[in-house]
Amino acid sequence: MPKSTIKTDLTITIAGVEFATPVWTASGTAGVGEEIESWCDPKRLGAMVTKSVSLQPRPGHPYPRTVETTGGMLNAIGLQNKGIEAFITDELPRLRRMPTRVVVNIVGDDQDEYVQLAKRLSDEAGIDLLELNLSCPNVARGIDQGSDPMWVGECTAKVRAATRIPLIVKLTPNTNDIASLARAAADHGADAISAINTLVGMAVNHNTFKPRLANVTGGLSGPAIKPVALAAVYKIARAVKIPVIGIGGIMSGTDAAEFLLVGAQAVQVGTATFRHPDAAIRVAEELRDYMQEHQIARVGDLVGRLTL
Amino acid sequence: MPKSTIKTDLTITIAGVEFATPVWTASGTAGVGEEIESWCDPKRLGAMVTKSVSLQPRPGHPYPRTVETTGGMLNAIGLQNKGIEAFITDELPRLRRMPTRVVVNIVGDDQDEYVQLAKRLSDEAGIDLLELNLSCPNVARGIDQGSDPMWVGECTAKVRAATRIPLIVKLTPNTNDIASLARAAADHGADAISAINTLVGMAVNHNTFKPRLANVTGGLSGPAIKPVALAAVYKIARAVKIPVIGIGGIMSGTDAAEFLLVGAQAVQVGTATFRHPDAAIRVAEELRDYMQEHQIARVGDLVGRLTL
Amino acid sequence: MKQPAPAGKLRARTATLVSTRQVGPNILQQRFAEPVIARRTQAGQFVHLLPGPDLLFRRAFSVYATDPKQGTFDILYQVLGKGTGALARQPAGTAIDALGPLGNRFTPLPADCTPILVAGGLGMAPLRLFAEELLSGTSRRQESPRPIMLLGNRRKSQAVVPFGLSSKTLDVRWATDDGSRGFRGTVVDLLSAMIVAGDVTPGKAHVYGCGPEPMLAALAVLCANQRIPCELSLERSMPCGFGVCMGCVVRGRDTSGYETYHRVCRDGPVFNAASIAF
Amino acid sequence: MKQPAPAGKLRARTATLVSTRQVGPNILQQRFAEPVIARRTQAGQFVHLLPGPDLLFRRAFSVYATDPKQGTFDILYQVLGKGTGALARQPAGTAIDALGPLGNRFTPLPADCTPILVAGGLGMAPLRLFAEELLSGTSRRQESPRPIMLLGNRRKSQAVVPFGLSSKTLDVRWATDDGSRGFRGTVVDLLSAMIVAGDVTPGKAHVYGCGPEPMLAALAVLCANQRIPCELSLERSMPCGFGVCMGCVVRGRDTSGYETYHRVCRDGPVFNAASIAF
Ligand SMILES: Cc1cc2nc3c(=O)[nH]c(=O)nc-3n(C[C@H](O)[C@H](O)[C@H](O)COP(=O)(O)OP(=O)(O)OC[C@H]3O[C@@H](n4cnc5c(N)ncnc54)[C@H](O)[C@@H]3O)c2cc1C
Ligand SMILES: Cc1cc2nc3c(=O)[nH]c(=O)nc-3n(C[C@H](O)[C@H](O)[C@H](O)COP(=O)(O)OP(=O)(O)OC[C@H]3O[C@@H](n4cnc5c(N)ncnc54)[C@H](O)[C@@H]3O)c2cc1C
Ligand SMILES: Cc1cc2nc3c(=O)[nH]c(=O)nc-3n(C[C@H](O)[C@H](O)[C@H](O)COP(=O)(O)O)c2cc1C
Ligand SMILES: Cc1cc2nc3c(=O)[nH]c(=O)nc-3n(C[C@H](O)[C@H](O)[C@H](O)COP(=O)(O)O)c2cc1C
Ligand code: FES
Ligand code: FES
Repeated sequence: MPKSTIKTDLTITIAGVEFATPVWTASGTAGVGEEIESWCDPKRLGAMVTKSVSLQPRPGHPYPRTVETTGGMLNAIGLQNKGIEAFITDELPRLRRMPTRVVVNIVGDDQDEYVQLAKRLSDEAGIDLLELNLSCPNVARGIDQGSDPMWVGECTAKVRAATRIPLIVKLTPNTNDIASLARAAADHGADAISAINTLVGMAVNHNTFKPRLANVTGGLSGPAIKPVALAAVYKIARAVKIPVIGIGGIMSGTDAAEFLLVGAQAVQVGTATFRHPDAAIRVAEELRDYMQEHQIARVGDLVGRLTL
Repeated sequence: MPKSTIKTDLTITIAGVEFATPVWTASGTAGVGEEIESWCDPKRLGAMVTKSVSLQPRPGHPYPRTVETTGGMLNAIGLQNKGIEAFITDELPRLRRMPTRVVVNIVGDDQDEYVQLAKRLSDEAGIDLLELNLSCPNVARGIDQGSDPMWVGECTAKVRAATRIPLIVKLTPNTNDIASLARAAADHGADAISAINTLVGMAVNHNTFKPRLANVTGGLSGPAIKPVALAAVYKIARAVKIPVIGIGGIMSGTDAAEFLLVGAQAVQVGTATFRHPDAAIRVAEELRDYMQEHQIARVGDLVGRLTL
Repeated sequence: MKQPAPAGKLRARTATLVSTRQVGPNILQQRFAEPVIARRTQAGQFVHLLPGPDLLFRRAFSVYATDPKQGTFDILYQVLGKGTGALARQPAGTAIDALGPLGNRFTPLPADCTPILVAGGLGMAPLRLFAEELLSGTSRRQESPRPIMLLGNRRKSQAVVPFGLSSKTLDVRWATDDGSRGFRGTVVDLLSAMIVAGDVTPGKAHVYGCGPEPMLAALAVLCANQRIPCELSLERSMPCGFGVCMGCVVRGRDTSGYETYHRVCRDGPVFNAASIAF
Repeated sequence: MKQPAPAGKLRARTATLVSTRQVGPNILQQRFAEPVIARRTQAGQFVHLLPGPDLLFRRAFSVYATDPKQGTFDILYQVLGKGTGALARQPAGTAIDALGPLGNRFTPLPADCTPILVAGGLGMAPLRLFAEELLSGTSRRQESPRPIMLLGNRRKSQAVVPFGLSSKTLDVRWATDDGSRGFRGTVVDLLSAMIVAGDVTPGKAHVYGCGPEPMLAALAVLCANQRIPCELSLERSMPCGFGVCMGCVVRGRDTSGYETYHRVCRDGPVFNAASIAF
């Protein structure tokens, strides 16, 4: 491979916000910034996406909360978080000072909660984008709402009306038609779509006859789901005009490139961070190497380049 | 492990039909009997499920049709088959002579085609069950129909009226609510449910910028999807009273046991057969060992034994 | 008991496998060369190792011994599943990706207290390092009472002798379920018997425990009843090991007494027994 | 060209790795002990090997050589990805799960015809075994014309000399894209030149080809134009290798001339060139 023959540009712009690289952390896999900051230089992250924040504190599910599966993992964390007020007091000040883009991911039990969360965060400085987690499969009713295009459209519209912060709508793959969900969000004011969240799954201990997760079912993530995620992003990118952020099983720069090729403008790295705390930075560096190898100067030039 | 302290009984009965073991082959992964017969003694198979048969011959999709992914594989075979008449002339006579149960899997473009297929097969002897593939994600519209509970109910009812052969309805996991699909089938006369078929997925060659499947998207199977399959079977078994047949990533006897524990009465082995032609028989033998180890005499005693 | 914020950036390190010694049935002691981990680790902390390229997750191991001069650290484990299986197969010289030292440490205690280290099985690993710290005076003055180490195992055959400790300076006592080595019963039974016998004075003792959870729960109850301060090192399946996944939780109480989930990897692995709800 | 129905049951066999020899840049020849495969394999057939426990699928390899007396068979491959990488790393003595021999064989030809074996790169593997069959008379009478083998490679450095064949009985000619060994151009160009030069008489020749698909397509066109009967051995990604997955297809024509998909693993890998639609 020839050494740096071209100058590569990894910056991208989504909803008018510029990002240093298209590689972000994924919600729930990099905490709220504190822990990850010791392991990777925030300047080299495209964005830091926080763990989902809810209106009220949530204790989360009992242990065990995770299982390693073939090529992936299940999690049933149960959206443990301290609630929006503690988030604003304890976490946001530090996040705001981090030299990277900050995406705050919010989750509610109903549309009204999303609206309240968005309103509350609108009063605060230093939030570059909001990401609406409409897709967490671990909480009762979460699935049904997030896989109904009508509900997704309504929720997006209401949140849109409540805040001026750009909105990403994060979609569930537990549906027969993710493109319709994306269209509903785009038609009601979303600035970008992110996909996918985890697939509903389950594991059983055949010796004890017990589920391996205290919550019985959980969300499947990691390399095992990359094919599902790629198909989802491919379909969404052909269904909407707003940017798509690809998520699911990204472990390397070439994985990220594949998401860009099928139409994503940016990607989020989740499970990989558990293996390597600086995974998102590694992925960005490998993406740069890949661009060098293929003599692609601007990362945007990869987007949607898939040849059928 | 103590040697054969108890006598194990692997027979099960579904829709009045007795099966020597609860481990069957899965549609599309064991051909139409001929090839697999040289590699495994049919007497030791619970049942032989044929590749999907359609009314008209189907050429299938161009090559490449398969990709190995992390923990799994994608396929876009495109339901290649010679059509029902050639099936009846060329394949059925040999299938009929095989000393195992024969499940003929049928696929149609619309409800009427399923009805015609079922009628045509009703004239033939030697078919123990029909399996309705309502779920193949590779053919246009296949997904939408099979993930609509109303359509599934209607189709089941019409086929039910057209034949006396017991019916298995095979469901897609590309839905937000597989339990509703199962309920629709059960309420309209299905004798059993099988699940899951493959998840929609995609793979990209990041060097050539091309999809790795000629058909662009395909179906994900193998160990990677086992958690999704287990969750589906768990939900279905709690939603319906008819037997459930578990499918998805089963590679070993303990995998099979996990499906039985969450409520399946039988299982089908798919992708594993590509690795080991006699995988279904190995799985059955390992299941027997597992029953020995846990001192479980009748395989039916494992069904639904999950402790919450 | 929060770990102090690390000075400077943390990063993954490359630990080179130096040697593998079998020290019990299916039990291995492995030594790795990695100067920073060797120098920085304090008793109770763990390393998070990537046992091979095909595994998704790392596996956590308590640091069992360190040699800051040679720049090596040791771990002690039983070959159980995929992770330990892969580690066990690596030849000397293999470079292993390691995070560490992670987590907090056992807290040094008042000088006039007798430290009682209560280990169940391989829970001995971090306590051995703590014993060494106590004896070398890092955590304790020379004139303090002699530390006691109670080692519990199912059977004598499973009992691993702590590596490189002198029983002159350390009072080591054994317990086995079947009485095949030392006291017949669990280590918690042994401690209880010692209290009854007056060998241990509750007001003048500090207990440190590590081992299977039922044993720790019993130890916590005993210490609470006897009002002996008690620190426990816990184990959880750990996808990340550095606090971001929220997978490794244990139910407990926060400082105001509210029920909450602690992260074992970052809020622990060492906890005040009173803050855990078993 | 269907493989005759196997007498008796088929089953997976355990092939023991005997030796690994590097015979070119990243190119290995591996020998396995497995008497049944060694005895039964005919030129053109392949073995389907499970390179290691972590891979989902087997990998297919043409049988390159057999020694029925010693009970061994050889394969020849380039280390490319996961499967070949895993195989390459196995030490001698490793037991490899093998299916085989699978697929059909090159068809023995009329006695008065000159067999011309046209190999692109490692496509040489099955043709080497065929050459040996031809020379040993299994497929051909002693008085028949001397077989010709054309070996094409990019560069001289990549050219692997076929193992254990004598150039006395076999007319071996080389072609390289850059002319660094033998004819400058592809093997198909070489064959074309030989026809033009009158070295090959179309009516009295039979072509057997194996190599990259563009080369085979060119060979098929040349042979069709010259009316030389031609058999080609194809390669496909093969999930199963024994005909059940329908993954390994090639577009072609059935006996009535209808377009259809052949399965390379079971209807081939050797096909009459006329039955393939490149
Ligand atoms: C802070 C911390 C320190 C640790 N220190 C040590 C140590 O010093 N020595 C040591 O041997 N292990 C230690 N462990 C446990 C270790 O990380 C591995 O989980 C354990 O060795 C099994 O790994 P495996 O990959 O071989 O098993 P897996 O393939 O993950 O599982 C194999 C079998 O082991 C069981 N298992 C999984 N995790 C554990 C566990 N934590 N304890 C018991 N059984 C388990 C599984 O249920 C399964 O049946 C520690 C864990 C933590 C969190
Ligand atoms: C009937 C038959 C006979 C064969 N005989 C031989 C043989 O004698 N010697 C030999 O070296 N190989 C042979 N192959 C190919 C072999 O089976 C493997 O596919 C190939 O060696 C790559 O395997 P891998 O696991 O190392 O690569 P993978 O990890 O599967 O892939 C690594 C890279 O190789 C590419 N690749 C995958 N398959 C092939 C292929 N068939 N040809 C070229 N590139 C590929 C992939 O696109 C990828 O870029 C044969 C295949 C068939 C079907
Ligand atoms: C442990 C864990 C916790 C997660 N928590 C959240 C969350 O709080 N909110 C959310 O939107 N997604 C959450 N996710 C989903 C991820 O953000 C991501 O969409 C998914 O894991 C797929 O990406 P991956 O395969 O790279 O992990 C979580 C995932 C994991 C593994
Ligand atoms: C190559 C291939 C072809 C398949 N063809 C069919 C088919 O024709 N009809 C059908 O109902 N299911 C088909 N399936 C789905 C399987 O029967 C099964 O539901 C799925 O693969 C999940 O099981 P597994 O993980 O054990 O493979 C096919 C699967 C594969 C891998
Ligand atoms: S292991 Fe991830 S938070 Fe502790
Ligand atoms: S590889 Fe499966 S049919 Fe040929």
